[in-house]
Amino acid sequence: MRDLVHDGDTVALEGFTHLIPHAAGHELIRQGRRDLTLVRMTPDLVYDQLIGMGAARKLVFSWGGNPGVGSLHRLRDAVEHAYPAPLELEEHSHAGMAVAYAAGASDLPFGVLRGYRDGDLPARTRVAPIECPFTGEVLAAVPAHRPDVGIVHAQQADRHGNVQLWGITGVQKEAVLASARSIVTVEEIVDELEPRPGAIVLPAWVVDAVCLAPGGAHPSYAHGYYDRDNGFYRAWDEISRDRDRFATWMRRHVVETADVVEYRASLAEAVPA
Amino acid sequence: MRDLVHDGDTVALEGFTHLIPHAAGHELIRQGRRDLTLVRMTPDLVYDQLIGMGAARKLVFSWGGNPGVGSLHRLRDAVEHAYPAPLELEEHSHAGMAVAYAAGASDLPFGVLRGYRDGDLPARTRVAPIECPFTGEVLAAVPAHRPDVGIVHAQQADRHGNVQLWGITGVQKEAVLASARSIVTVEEIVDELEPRPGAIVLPAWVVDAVCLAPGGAHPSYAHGYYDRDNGFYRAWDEISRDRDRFATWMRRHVVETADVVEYRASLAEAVPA
Amino acid sequence: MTGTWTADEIMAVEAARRLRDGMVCFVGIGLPSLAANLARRTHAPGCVLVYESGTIGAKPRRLPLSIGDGELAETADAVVSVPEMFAYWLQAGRIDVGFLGAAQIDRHGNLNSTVIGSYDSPAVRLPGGGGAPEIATGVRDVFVMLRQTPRAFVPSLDFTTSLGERVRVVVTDLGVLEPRDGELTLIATHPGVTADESREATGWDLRVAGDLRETEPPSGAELAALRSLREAA
Amino acid sequence: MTGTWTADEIMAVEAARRLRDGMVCFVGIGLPSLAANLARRTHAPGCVLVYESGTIGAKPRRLPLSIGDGELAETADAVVSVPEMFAYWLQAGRIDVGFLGAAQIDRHGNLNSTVIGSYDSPAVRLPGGGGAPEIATGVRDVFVMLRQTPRAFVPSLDFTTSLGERVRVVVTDLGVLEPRDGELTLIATHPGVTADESREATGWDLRVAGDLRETEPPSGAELAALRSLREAA
Repeated sequence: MRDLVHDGDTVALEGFTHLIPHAAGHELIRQGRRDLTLVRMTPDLVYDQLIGMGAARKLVFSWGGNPGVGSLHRLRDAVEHAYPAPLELEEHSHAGMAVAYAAGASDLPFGVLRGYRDGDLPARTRVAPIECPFTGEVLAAVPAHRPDVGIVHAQQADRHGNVQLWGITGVQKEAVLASARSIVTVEEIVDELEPRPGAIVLPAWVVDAVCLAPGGAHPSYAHGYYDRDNGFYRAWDEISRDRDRFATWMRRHVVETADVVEYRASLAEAVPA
Repeated sequence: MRDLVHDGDTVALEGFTHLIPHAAGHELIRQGRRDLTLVRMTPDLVYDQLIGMGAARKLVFSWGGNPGVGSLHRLRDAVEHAYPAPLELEEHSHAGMAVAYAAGASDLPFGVLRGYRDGDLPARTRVAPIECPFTGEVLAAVPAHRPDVGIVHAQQADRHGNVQLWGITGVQKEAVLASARSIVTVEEIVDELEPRPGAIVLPAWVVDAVCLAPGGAHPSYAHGYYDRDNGFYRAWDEISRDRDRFATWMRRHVVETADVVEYRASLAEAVPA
Repeated sequence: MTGTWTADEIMAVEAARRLRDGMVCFVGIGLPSLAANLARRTHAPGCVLVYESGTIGAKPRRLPLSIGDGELAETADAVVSVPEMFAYWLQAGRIDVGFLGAAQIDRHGNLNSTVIGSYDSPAVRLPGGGGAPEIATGVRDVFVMLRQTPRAFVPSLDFTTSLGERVRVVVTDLGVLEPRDGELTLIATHPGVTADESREATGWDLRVAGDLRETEPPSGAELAALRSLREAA
Repeated sequence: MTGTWTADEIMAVEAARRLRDGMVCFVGIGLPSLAANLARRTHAPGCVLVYESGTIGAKPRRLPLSIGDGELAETADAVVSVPEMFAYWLQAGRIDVGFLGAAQIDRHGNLNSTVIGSYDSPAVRLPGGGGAPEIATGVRDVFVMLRQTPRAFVPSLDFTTSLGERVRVVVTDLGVLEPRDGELTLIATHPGVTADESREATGWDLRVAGDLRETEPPSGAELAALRSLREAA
């Protein structure tokens, strides 16, 4: 990961509610990455942490809350008070983000949707009217997402580096294929991938690095491996609300842990305290 | 099917090399449909038969051969000699057809691809240049396919009418979703669909009719049910080469059979003869 | 068990009653999910639940806690990618009803879920539009669920995130509003709530329908189904 | 077994030799599929076969008879829809080599697979472009496999179906042509074939490379692998 992600890069960590690549986000924090442009439909806790640690210069997103709980306080602090640093926003709708990723995966410079109509969002995002040459209907064009690095978490890779993920697969295939480089963290490495209903497979030759990171989606979930840690999402509201408490938590559980195994162990220790 | 397909309709029978809806094509012939606009990436034997029987006014397609064998003689006879009737052509590339179906499934009036560049095809098809509003790159816009009726063959439906097909699934989902009405013929009706790797599922509420037609893809194949009848594809070259022999064959095996069961039985009888 | 219920409960019941069997609903988490699942367990068992995470025809046995709950994928008729969900299903007009919430609503049903204050220097940065802008224009009917306060029901939005043109009903903790002649109008109050209380909770001069009625109280069956759903979660 | 081989065999062998381990190849049925599968069984076991039917990384145990053979789906790393294949995989530039055939080729490698004669009133209606137009401009290198006759190697195409700008090699039954200074040039003849024979089989005044060489005869191992592939089919 150190070789593939550089300061200043545009990075997309995807996983729509499921398989959120938290372990990869933590590793970016441990490596002290700076000035990142972070792309993600739903920033979730993973970007709240990166933003709160000052790793981001810009956020490209469509819904920035703590699902089912409320605000992302570090994101809000950055936007409302420029703390710890100003954060530029490029804001989309989900539909616009999805089309932009699909255009990137297709190596098209733009994608088309019927959306961004009126309202105040079009003036605040990158969108342009485009006319159908056959019917004259005016639709919205959005520029393709082409991140420098796409990062996703998957259940399995095989020894050749082919990757399989299943359950809710969101926009992960598009995020990987739209990016110049890609990294996949996985729950386990198996001898052979057994085809699964609803799975997507990313062949080894479109993935630059596969890293073993069991539990690497926590507090998100990995279908067939472990459930979403709903308690952690609720607890994050309190942890992240206060700047110092956030900093202390991040130091103890992320900065001062070496990897996902130590991170998980540090959380287990913290619970009884 | 009699209620859903009318003379003059635009009809798409899809199935890319696999699950070609032959039984449905035969039923259109038995019902004496006329003036159809037939849409299909690879016309294959199913459209050779419809064209040879005079059911079609126009063909929208991208590759019109007998795969691995050679020509579609009834298609050629219609184009080269207007027999049994003139056939208007709207010719695309595979990529253009795929984008047009996807645009139709998305209810967009057009789709965009990097294609149809130079050469003589752009002058012969429905394509228009479209400029990226962000980069200035000129790409190709193709009008969406919006057939009146989309027809596919699938392995299974459940008792609620939910449909599952697996193996090579081609452009079938798009063909159904792009069409105003849809018909699915299936190998079998089961109590419950068991999720399969690589399957697509069409919920009952996007399908207008499900018809049981075991063997309904013959001479194409149904993954998990029966193999492609390669011998039939080779034999078709001879059967279809001659107008009278074709007419005799169609009468015996299609017009004078009531359904797919009788069709299959008539073929079995013919083999020893 | 009748006679006493929470604001959430009557909102969920009133929204659920508007769903018909066989309707296809684009459902967000929280109250909309509660309402839609309640409808499936009472009068509309064939109501089709679509979540933006890609699950079509989900039949959750317990109330999901996120729109990407594994339970949704396991019980769905189909799970599709997010790009496919927005293009082939929402944009293509296959969804009958979409539920939306927001921080602010105006008299035309336009919604703000983006910022309180100015966009560049907001007092409160809200989560943003998510699926709402295209849900608001892509489904046939928009149902809004929102607690009624003068801070939420405002004369002028700080930011227009989604358009109100397809809003057919706004179910609040105080009553039910529907558009009449292009303006949201109070058409029902919940039991025990007066029209004046509803007007006081609204930041604009709220129109009241001449045929104002009282919401039918949640039935015992409705409340029982609702509570068993929440307990299972 | 060396010393005698068919035109198809030497064409498949010569094409296969140009594939390197790990290359991603867009393969059509017939000779291209034979060549690519031969490469996988000889010097390039890691060659990735992509068929336009949607199968990525197919490892067929017998030679498929159609591009949609069930064997391809069963042995593939991934099976994707046809729209995805053309958008995310071909158009996105993920394919190294694409094989094309045609009815006619000109000196610039432009191909005709649409009609002989005029489009509106053709002498022979050919199958049409299929995937070829976008393969020709979407892959890095186009390999053409085509029997060399004056009817096929023409000064002027009746119809330009696909562009020749990325054609890197044309393997025929008589020899091998590569573009030199923008024109296809004979760079090798197969054993027993003279440059004059190749020129006579060409409808334009064929350039012959100064360093014209003779194709290395198919080895025993190549022929054995090729024949066992065909026998298994």
